[in-house]
Amino acid sequence: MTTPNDDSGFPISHDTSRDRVVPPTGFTAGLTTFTSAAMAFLVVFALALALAANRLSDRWSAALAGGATLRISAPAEQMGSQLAQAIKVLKTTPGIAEARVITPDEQQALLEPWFGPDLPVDALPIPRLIDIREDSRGYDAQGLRLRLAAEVPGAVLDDHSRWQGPLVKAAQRVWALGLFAIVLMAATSAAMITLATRAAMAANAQVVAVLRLIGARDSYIAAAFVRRFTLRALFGAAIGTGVGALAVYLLPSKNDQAMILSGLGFQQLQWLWLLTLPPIIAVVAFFATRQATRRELRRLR
Amino acid sequence: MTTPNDDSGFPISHDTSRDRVVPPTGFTAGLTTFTSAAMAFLVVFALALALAANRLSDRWSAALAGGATLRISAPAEQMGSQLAQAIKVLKTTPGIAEARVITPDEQQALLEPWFGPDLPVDALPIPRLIDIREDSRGYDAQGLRLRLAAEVPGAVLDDHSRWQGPLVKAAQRVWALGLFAIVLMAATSAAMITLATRAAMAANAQVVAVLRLIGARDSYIAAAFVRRFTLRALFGAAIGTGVGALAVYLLPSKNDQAMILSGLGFQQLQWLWLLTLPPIIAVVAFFATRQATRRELRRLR
Amino acid sequence: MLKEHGLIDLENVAYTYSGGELLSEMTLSIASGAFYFLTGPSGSGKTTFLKMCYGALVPTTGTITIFGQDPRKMTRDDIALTRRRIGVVHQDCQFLDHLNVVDNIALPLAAAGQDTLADGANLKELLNWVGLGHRADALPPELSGGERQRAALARAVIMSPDIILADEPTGNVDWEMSQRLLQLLVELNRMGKTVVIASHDLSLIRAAKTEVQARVLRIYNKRVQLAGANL
Amino acid sequence: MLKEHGLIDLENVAYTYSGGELLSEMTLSIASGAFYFLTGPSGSGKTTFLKMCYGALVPTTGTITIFGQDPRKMTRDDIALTRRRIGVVHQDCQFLDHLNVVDNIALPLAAAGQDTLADGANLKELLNWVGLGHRADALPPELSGGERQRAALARAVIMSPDIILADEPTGNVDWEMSQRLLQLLVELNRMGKTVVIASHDLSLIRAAKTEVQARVLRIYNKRVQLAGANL
Ligand SMILES: Nc1ncnc2c1ncn2[C@@H]1O[C@H](COP(=O)(O)OP(=O)(O)OP(=O)(O)O)[C@@H](O)[C@H]1O
Ligand SMILES: Nc1ncnc2c1ncn2[C@@H]1O[C@H](COP(=O)(O)OP(=O)(O)OP(=O)(O)O)[C@@H](O)[C@H]1O
Ligand SMILES: [Mg+2]
Ligand SMILES: [Mg+2]
Repeated sequence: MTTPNDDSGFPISHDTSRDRVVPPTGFTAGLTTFTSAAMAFLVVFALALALAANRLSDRWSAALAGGATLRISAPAEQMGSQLAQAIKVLKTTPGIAEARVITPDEQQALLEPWFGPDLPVDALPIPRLIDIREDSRGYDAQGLRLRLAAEVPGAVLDDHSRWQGPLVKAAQRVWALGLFAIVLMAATSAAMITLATRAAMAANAQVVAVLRLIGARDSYIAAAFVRRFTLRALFGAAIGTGVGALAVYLLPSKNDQAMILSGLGFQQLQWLWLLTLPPIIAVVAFFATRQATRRELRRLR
Repeated sequence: MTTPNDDSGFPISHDTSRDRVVPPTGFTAGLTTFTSAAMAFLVVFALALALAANRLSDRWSAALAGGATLRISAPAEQMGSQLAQAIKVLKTTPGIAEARVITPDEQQALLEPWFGPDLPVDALPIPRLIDIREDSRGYDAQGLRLRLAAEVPGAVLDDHSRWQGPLVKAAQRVWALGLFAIVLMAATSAAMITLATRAAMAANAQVVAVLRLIGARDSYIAAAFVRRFTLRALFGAAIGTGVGALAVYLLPSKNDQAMILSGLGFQQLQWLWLLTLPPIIAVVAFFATRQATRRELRRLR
Repeated sequence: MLKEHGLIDLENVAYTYSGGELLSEMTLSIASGAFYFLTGPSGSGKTTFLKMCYGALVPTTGTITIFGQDPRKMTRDDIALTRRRIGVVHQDCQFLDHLNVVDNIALPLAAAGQDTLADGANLKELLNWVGLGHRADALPPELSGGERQRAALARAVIMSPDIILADEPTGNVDWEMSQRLLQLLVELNRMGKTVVIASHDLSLIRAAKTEVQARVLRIYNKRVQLAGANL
Repeated sequence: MLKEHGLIDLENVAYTYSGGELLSEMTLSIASGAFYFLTGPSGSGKTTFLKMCYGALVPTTGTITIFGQDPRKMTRDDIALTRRRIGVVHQDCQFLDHLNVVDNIALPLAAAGQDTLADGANLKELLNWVGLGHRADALPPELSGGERQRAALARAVIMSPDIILADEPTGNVDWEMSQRLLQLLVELNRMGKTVVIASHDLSLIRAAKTEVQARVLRIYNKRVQLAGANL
């Protein structure tokens, strides 16, 4: 990793002597580094939260997958034909990926919490269920109901998403909030790096004055500051990301029941996303400082 | 609200001429104000998230309240006596607040999704259910099972929390994460305000040198800087809190299905909590700057 | 056009700070190759005059022409390029406090994109001339007042500029050293450089008159006048 | 003890910067009520000597006693209190750039917790003395070099200190003004204040000799010597 005082390796300018004109130390330097680090750290957490929420909403969505149940109540002798008829209807309904009759055994298992294991499902005039999975297009529930009413009189369509949807919505909202927090922090980072640059420029007004006096062009002065600050932001972001990643990794949430919020954390390739953070923050810093430097140079005319 | 350039009203020192020795403007000033504002803004959001999660976990906990169901399968003629016997057992079990036999009508409603509205509950040999609410102490499920096995042979205890618990846990984790984020941001704010102060002190090294030269004591110099920076942090925090509160208020999440995450937002008195944010940040800033100033004064000897 | 006029021409120039008019009706020309002293009481406007000459201030009214160009019509890059032809010694000499004396003196070369090392020999000579050979590695805040002034003079001449504008370059140095610095400027003048020295030190001016054909500009009552032989 | 010795006593004092020994074997005493000039070539250590006198530097070896106290044994608060009895004119005069001239000059009063307004009349008089009456509301960066030096002198004397240490207080002002400033210091000396002026301006020193019984300290070859009547 490039350290902020190390002039090598960052490809903004090959003229490494150039940013020597900006004092290498000082607290505005530390400030930029720290700001980037803190922001990167927080972004890592927001990202972890957002990804966890996204995973959750994905899982729930998949579990429901527009899931629905068709319930058929019919006299025992008609049950077979009605089931077959219903399956036929469902198979020809656009948007339905799969329709499967739930076996008596499965039905027994589903009902067990309510009736205990001894319920004679076969002997009872209880309805049979057909599990429906829709495909990505989704199906027209209203149209299906009308068709069923005509062709399978004993069928009632029960749409799970009616009551499970809010769960997915909630997870999606956490995901959206996470993204919102990330955007917010990126904006905050940019603003802070801008302010830190301007603070540094103001603190280095003498440097600017001296450089102007000896005939340095604005582009020369600006490049020195921009390079220095971009490097600092990159360095800080790398540290913040590293520490954040470590903290997320160490967070004791793995062995928890993974059912609802499967723990903060990144999975496999998601860790690689983190590698993009420092460069992104450095790019933000680059534009923020360039903007700040130009404005400050106009002001310090 | 006190503005950072306004010398009145903040009760750190009555000598208002004192902090005039610190330059009133400059970007380190803006930096402190902005840092406080940004942090207050983020804390408001984290607080909103945490409170929403807390509300959620409260609601779920309450809804479950160690909720459990006792299922009694018995021949129709024994059902009445077994129900009465079970209620008697439950009434004498420590930790159970309420035990209520679910009426056939309710049971019909519960089963409707599975069997449709036409199920003749009364006519079927289906079990009856008793709804159990535990009190704050909680009951000993294992002990209860043993007693029931002895006294009510047809009873099966079904403990909801077994499968609903993780939901509550998830909500609690969001709450904990929110608190963690707040602590993190408070620490970050403190660190940034410290750095901003030190940057300002370094940028104002000449001010310190002049004041030393003319015989100002360290306490005089420090007080000027601390006062100035505390005011700036207070001002920034007030702005950030205000903007954050407005943003939360305007967030379009109210009319949503309130079932899972009842929307970010504060309820009634919780809004008042926000009023404590600016003073808290100002206090943090006060100690951070005092610490920073003392160190910087030692350094600039 | 450059032939007919001087390096820097002022036409009816006036300068007004917020406080009030400081300089007015100045019409004069800094002739190429000449040696000028600029004198006048403290607060009369010597520094202000020099700042106009290197484009740091623009006249409130009237026109100043620097190397044939009007600074009002120049871009900032143009001004930067012009400054490379002007060596300036500021009254409160400013340096980059984190670079050592050599690097500070060589800074104009670096900013112009020229190789510092090629002039290494000259640099050493120059340092010895201003009596800073032994302080080459010191940082500016470690220099004494007079040492700073000498370093500023060295920096002003390193680019071999066409004109040297020095604001009180000997205010903080002893008599002997001031004679030596004067000698350096006189030699540069003999090489064809134009020199303008703002100074209130009449004995320095008198001493210079024995060495070089110096013209004395005097700011008096808001006007700049060419003082006669009598001082 | 204070009776027997001077205001400031040096005993076998040496000072060494990282570069090497600058001053050594200095044993002398600044007598109360006396008027001193401190002279020597640029870079000889005049500023360093004065800095030791007001406790900004402590000797590398030897002992300095300021008002009977050893700065090495003083707390920072003690040093602050001592500074109120010493008026210092820095060579590169430093001000608070955001406060106007009056406020800057009155700053020592504010820092000492004294009421600024009570001395209003004196303040005006003092400003006129140093020729800054018309620049009272200006900010320090708007002052000319000489004006800054005069403002620094005014600030040094406003607390009516026991001793005034002035480092090149006339480096940037014209002859007339330097005579006037000298006059101010001479008058303060007649009121019993001790005055030490570091200057390389021999003509100033000669002029002063006609007004006051001045002693000339000369830094030469790392030592401080009392120069004879011949200068
Ligand atoms: N930025 C400014 N704003 C307002 N007034 C200024 C500004 N700069 C200089 N002045 C005033 O203009 C006058 C001339 O200043 P200048 O620095 O040109 O004088 P000078 O001749 O160089 O004096 P010195 O010999 O003391 O350096 C002074 O009275 C000064 O206070
Ligand atoms: N902080 C420092 N570190 C190292 N060397 C220093 C430091 N301060 C001063 N010096 C050196 O000590 C020597 C004496 O400095 P000093 O400022 O005391 O000289 P001076 O007599 O005041 O000179 P002048 O008349 O030019 O102001 C100089 O050569 C200077 O470079
Ligand atoms: Mg001047
Ligand atoms: Mg000196």
